[in-house]
Amino acid sequence: MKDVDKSFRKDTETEIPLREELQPRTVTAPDGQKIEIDPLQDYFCQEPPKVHKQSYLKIVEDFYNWARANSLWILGFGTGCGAIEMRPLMTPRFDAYRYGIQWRPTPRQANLLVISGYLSVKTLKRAIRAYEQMPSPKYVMGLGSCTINGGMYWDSYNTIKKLDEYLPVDLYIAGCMPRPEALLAGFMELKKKIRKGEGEGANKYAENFDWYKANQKSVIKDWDMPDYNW
Amino acid sequence: MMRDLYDHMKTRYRLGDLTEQRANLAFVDVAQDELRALLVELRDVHGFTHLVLLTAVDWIEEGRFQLTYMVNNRTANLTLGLRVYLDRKSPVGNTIHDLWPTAATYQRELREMFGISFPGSPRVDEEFILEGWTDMPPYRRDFDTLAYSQQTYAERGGRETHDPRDHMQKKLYPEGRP
Amino acid sequence: MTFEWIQIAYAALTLFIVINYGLIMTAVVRKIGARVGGRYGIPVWQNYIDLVKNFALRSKISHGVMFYLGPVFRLTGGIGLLLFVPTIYGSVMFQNFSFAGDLILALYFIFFGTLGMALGAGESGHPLAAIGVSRGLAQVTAAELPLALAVFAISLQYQTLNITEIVAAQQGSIFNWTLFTNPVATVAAMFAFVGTMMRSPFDVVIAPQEIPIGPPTEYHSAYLALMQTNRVLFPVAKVVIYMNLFFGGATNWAEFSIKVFSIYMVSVLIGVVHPRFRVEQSIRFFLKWGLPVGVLAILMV
Amino acid sequence: MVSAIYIIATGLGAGFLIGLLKDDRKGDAFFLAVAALAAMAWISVSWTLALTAGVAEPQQIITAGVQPPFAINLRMGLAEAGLLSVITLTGLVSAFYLRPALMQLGRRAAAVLVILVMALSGLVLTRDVFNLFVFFELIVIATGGLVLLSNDKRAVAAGFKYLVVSQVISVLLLIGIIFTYHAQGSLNIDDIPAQPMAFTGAGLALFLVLIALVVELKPFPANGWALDIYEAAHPGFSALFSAASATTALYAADKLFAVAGPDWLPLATGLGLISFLGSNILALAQRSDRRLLGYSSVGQIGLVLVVLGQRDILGDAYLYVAGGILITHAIAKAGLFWLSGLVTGRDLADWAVLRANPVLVLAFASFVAMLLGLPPFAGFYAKWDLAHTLVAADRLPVLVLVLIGALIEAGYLFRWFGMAMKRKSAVAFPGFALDKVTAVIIAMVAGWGLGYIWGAAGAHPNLMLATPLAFALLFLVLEPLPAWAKNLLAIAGLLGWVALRYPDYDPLQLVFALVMLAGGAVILLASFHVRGRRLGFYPPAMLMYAGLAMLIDAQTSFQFFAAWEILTLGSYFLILRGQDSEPHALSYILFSLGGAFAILAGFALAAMGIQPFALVNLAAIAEAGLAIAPWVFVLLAVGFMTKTAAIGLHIWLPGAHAEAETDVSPMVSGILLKAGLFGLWLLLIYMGRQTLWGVDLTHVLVWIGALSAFLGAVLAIFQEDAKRLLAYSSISQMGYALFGLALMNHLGWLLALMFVINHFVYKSMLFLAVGGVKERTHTKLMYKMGGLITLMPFTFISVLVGIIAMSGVPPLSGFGGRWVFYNAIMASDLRLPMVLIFITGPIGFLYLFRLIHTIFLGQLKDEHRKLREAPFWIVLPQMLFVAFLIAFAVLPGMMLRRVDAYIATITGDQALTWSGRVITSEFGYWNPIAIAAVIGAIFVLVLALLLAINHNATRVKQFNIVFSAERPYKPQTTHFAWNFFAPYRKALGFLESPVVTTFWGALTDSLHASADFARRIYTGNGQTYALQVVAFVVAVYLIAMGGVS
Repeated sequence: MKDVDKSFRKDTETEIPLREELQPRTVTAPDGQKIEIDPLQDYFCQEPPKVHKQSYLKIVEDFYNWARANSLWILGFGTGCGAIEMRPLMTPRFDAYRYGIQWRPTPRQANLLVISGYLSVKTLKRAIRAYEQMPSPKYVMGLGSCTINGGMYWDSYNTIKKLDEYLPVDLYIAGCMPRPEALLAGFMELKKKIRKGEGEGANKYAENFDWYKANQKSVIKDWDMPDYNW
Repeated sequence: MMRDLYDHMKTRYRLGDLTEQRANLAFVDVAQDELRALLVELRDVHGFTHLVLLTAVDWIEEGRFQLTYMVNNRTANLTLGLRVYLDRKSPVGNTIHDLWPTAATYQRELREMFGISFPGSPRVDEEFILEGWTDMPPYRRDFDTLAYSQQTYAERGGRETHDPRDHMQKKLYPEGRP
Repeated sequence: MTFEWIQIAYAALTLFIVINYGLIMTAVVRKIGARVGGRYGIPVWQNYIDLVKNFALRSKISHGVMFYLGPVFRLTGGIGLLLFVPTIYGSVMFQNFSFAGDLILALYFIFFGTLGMALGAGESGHPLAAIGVSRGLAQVTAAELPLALAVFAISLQYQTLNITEIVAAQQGSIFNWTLFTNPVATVAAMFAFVGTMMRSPFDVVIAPQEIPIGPPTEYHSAYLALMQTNRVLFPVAKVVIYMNLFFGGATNWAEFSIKVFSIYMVSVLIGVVHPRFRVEQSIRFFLKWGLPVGVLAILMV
Repeated sequence: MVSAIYIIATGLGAGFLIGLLKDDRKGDAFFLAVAALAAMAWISVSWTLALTAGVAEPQQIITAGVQPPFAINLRMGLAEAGLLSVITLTGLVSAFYLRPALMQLGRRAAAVLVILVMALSGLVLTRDVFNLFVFFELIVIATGGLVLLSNDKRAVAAGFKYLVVSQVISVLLLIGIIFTYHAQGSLNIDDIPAQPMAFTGAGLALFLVLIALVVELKPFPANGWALDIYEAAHPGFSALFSAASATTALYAADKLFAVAGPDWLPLATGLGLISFLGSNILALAQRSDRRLLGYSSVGQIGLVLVVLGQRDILGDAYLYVAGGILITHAIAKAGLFWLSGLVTGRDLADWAVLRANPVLVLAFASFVAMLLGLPPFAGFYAKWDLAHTLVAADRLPVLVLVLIGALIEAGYLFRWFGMAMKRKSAVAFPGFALDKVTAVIIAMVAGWGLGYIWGAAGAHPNLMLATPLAFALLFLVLEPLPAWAKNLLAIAGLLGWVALRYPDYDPLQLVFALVMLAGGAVILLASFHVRGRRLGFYPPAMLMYAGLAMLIDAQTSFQFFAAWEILTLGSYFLILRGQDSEPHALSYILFSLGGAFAILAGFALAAMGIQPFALVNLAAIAEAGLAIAPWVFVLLAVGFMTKTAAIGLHIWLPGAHAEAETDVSPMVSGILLKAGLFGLWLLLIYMGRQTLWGVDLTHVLVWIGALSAFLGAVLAIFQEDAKRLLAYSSISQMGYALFGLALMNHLGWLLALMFVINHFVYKSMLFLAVGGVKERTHTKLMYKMGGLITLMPFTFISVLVGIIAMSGVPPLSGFGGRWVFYNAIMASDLRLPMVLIFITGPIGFLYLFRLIHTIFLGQLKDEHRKLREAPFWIVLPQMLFVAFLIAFAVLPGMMLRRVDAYIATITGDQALTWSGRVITSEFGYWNPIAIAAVIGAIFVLVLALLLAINHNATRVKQFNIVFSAERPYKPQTTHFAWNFFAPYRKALGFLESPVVTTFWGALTDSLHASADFARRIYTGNGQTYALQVVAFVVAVYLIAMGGVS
């Protein structure tokens, strides 16, 4: 791999101003009084994520984990070209439903975020938002070499190369692209992990929240959302 | 046919030489100040009603950008590329969004990716694909995308690159080519 | 028709049986659908797992009081609907709380859950939830119309609004069922049935992938679990009403399960072979086809 | 007693004396004139008083010491005395009013004024035809002189035209007199024998005399010259011209018609009707105040001419009726002309300056009401008697035409009043001259006094002595008090009245009394939130409540109708107070008056001349199976349905309710609409089923009710304005009530009654809630709000409870209504209208959800972030209503049971059984407590389960929503509210097309168009006017005589 090119220095000086709709402003109430609006404070919950303890009884937690493992609801969010590999999973040939895997249209009802390929910075922002809006416990699967080390986008100016820097990845499935069988194998692996109580990505994210945020903000320059998207 | 058109136009416009790629595809250099008049005439008189694309090439060595306006005559199946050169130091193009509304989108893209400005084009200064981009426009050739990537994105160690040809050769003939 | 405390226990038993029945039945229906499509399909106990999973989620959010109460309204609506109607004809145990009111109570109580759900979805602040509610309400106005007419027709036919008496009048032979004594009213009611079961072609309300899932877009964890419970309970409760009114009721749980399943499958069968209507199309459909049948029904009594 | 001859003598003497004065002694001239007028007035008034009290006898005054016909004789009777009082007093007040003008014009003007009044008096007094002519000429000359004396150039032209036309009339009159003398050999009126209207010499003579006098009354269309005078002359003089001259001329005509015999009366009737209708239609198109007043005068005189034409049937009541209309008109018109002198601009909207002075506003309102014959003024009694007499004598067409004319008159007068109240004044506030204001106030007081006298003199109870009305009028005096004090008194008055009357009511009346009066008191609690004095709110509000109280108490048709008119008038002024409510208040009053006239006609038809007519006698008519019974039914039903805003007659309601003030909307919606229901209720109880052309009219009502319910609901779901939504919903709800009533069975009536109670409660509550929101957000447009639930929790609760109750979802009280409803229609044999009603239920749910969603749920807007809960006094009544609704839901028996039993006494069956907590009908059963308990228990259990699991949920904020992985941009674009039911509009939007509005609009437009067309005959040219008069006379002659011979 080529060494860092010393002759080119990226611009680290310029700051992106806050987007107009998020800038504090003053509006006039119907009765004439002036109201200060700070959109980020007023519109969004600012609470950081919590680390959720497990149940006091191990047997209860094991039962829960069994249920979680057998009821994986995927967020229907195709981030890259790998999304095309998920469609066959619904067909008679692969039929992922028999493993308790279903697709949900909203992050609130999903537990598993499949990052299906390369993530441009712009998509990363949406992926973070979607991930944070999912209720915990939640799991992330990285699909394909792009999420592992950048793959064929290793030298792209706007594609991240190492997903676990930004989101707590439970499982990678290698390949470019991995076939549906590989995905099924990955789901099986993930189920095992969850049943063993190792699917604690959400807690990991909450524990290392600052680190994740720093990484995210280092690539997403126009951070136009609260630190945690409830 | 294309030649006839060229000869006809040549009498009134300062055109460069005609580069004929195929019988129905040709390129010609155009002076920037005559571009608009030429496009209007091509569209309204000669039937080139469709703007196929508007794109740019960074001729860094020559210190200029080349804008290519590709227009198409559907009935005659002719495509003509008009090349306009802009100074690379202060690249300002003429907006043609009023001739073809789609041009506005092309111009927005060029503004973002090459830093070529098109005064008067709608929403041209708003971000197009990139969000919060502060660096040099990334399609310029002096923008080093690898260096930028290395300076910006975390990497995972242990990555190897193989030239497919060498790799397969090694794999198939470990002892060297028979 | 007087209240005794033991009825609470009996009602709880009814509820327990019906919820389990509903959980399994809906899974079986999905499984049948999968088999028809050549798939293996979900396990029949999948609904239980999903329910446990949703109750076991750790982080929850709330958009406000009405958001919180929405699923409560919804499930109360489902349970209430079930319990205000006698489940098994001739059984003292499974008369539930039908002493509180007659058919009219059941018909109007259907809206209780709808209203609560709509309010909860409204407070979530999600525009797509509001669009879903708007679609749902708009569609249900037209869809419920044939039912109202059919109910009116058969209560005129039997000269009563008392569900037990209506069922009693249908006993004896299969040809005493309203289905045979008043087929027009039954057809009219089935229009409404198909229209309100949230299945194709009348499922534009929750149209996934378009307005994600409509009203419940923001719901998750235990909220969603309550709504899932209602989702298996409510259709059964509704089918029970149709069964009692048009299909001779049920005298035991075996008959109950067969009839409920069969009636439920009507909407499923229609659903799998039809594409989705837009709201204005379904309104026009009900006014053009459902309404005349309903009018015919009340004119023929 | 001073002899009446001295009136004339004084006038003449003063006239000469003034003439003798020097030119520069203007003050003395004025003083002399005033003194003379005062003396004349004193004589007239003393005669009037004496004759009324019975201490004096009517007097025949013989001049020249010889018996007639060789001498001129005068007569002083009650009629003469009354008219003379009006004339002389108007003259006196006008003299003061004209003081600046008179001072400027000099002694001649003063002399002419005195002479004019003298001549007018003479015309009233004289019993001699030629003498009549002499006085008439004197009047013409004096009038011409007074008009010409003005500085206004147009006045000069107008005076000239007047003289030209007057000469034509004089010639006609003179020829007539000559012929008469030739035929009779006597000029004494009393010697002229009754003449058949025939083509004979005597007939022609009489015709000429009569027609000359009629033309002098400026009948439409031969009256262009008179209008120019009204428009151009000094208002003080116009007042005299309108009030005194017209009155006198009319009396002169009356004298001759009296002797001409009954044959001639149809002539008067016909000409009067044409005049009344024609000039009222023309007045519609007027933009100039004085010209409008002129047309109105002509119209009113036409009306009296109609009355004159009925003297054969009016008999003893003739004086009462004609006098009532005539004198009221004289006072009101004089007052209005005097008012017009206070207003500098001549456009109708310029009267907005009057708003600077509340007393003048009151005066204006009083004059308008007087002109239209609204209670408690004298014209009301007169119109009532007139209507009854007309119907009794089978002259229904005359009544219909009179009522149509009156409605048109109401149209322009109330439009004018509305402009004065709501428009911005284009002219600067001039400041009011005290003497002019005094003149106006004198006229107003006289009008009120006359109303009292007429009330006392007639056969009917005196309205001004009715306690509720007196109580309402008390608030006129109390206006200077602060609002809270008046409010306290108002509430105490309402509650006190209910407490006082409570023992005498039957359950039905009790329910209505509780809803209208006690309920009104609860709504008035909301009025405590208004600071200051709140001028002009309490008198109309209390007027409305007074009308309602009297309505409930009414035993006779007169009491009922009077109450009806009073509440209509009060509510009109109340509605007019709202912002942007001018056109809506106008359409409200027009529809209401139209309805009221239908009721009047209905009652008159029912009474058949028998007075007083007890309401219970309606039942006798129905039982007797008279042919008129269905017509009575139709007229009354239409009248009542204008108040309940049944579809077709509903277009006034949305605007009127939506634009009214916060605490007025619930009054007019929750309470006022019930007046119509009350009327319908009485109608159906008394008259039962009626059949017209083989159609059962109650079935028609059922259909109208169903259509109203359906269309009202459909229109409601498309509204963006919250109050309009509620207003359309009222149409729908009233449709339900009408439907229930018209089912004509026990349960149907019970249903209607539940609607009366429920609709009052939840509609008042919702209107107050929405009003409270509007107080804070300053908008009624729902899409501009959103997310207010946390900021206005109490308001939210009341809306929530309101919509649950209204949509009929158990366990709240609305369900009871629906249950009774189903049972009611099962008991009925009507099937098809149910279809409409069935579809209406869920549609109602649609607009209600929209109301709560778009205001309280969804996204909070930036400018509303610091909103506070609605004012305490607006929230308080809502909370009372909430408590009531919940209590009523659980214990519906507390009121219904008694009413149920009462209805059973009417229908004679027992539809419901009340055993313990269960209510059983023939078909089903219902146990409200069990329902509430079961639902409550399940709800609590489920909630407990959810709380156990989700008690630790993180409370997030408004933008924490999943937004397809995006972030909302701003609340406005994230709140789904505008055009909320777009799919519905696509499917059923055609129902929204404004067919009814277009129909009424076209009707109004065609009236206006005909007015514009007719106006072309008034060219402003003197010759044309003279020709018109001649043509008019010839035409009348040909038509009248040609028809006979």
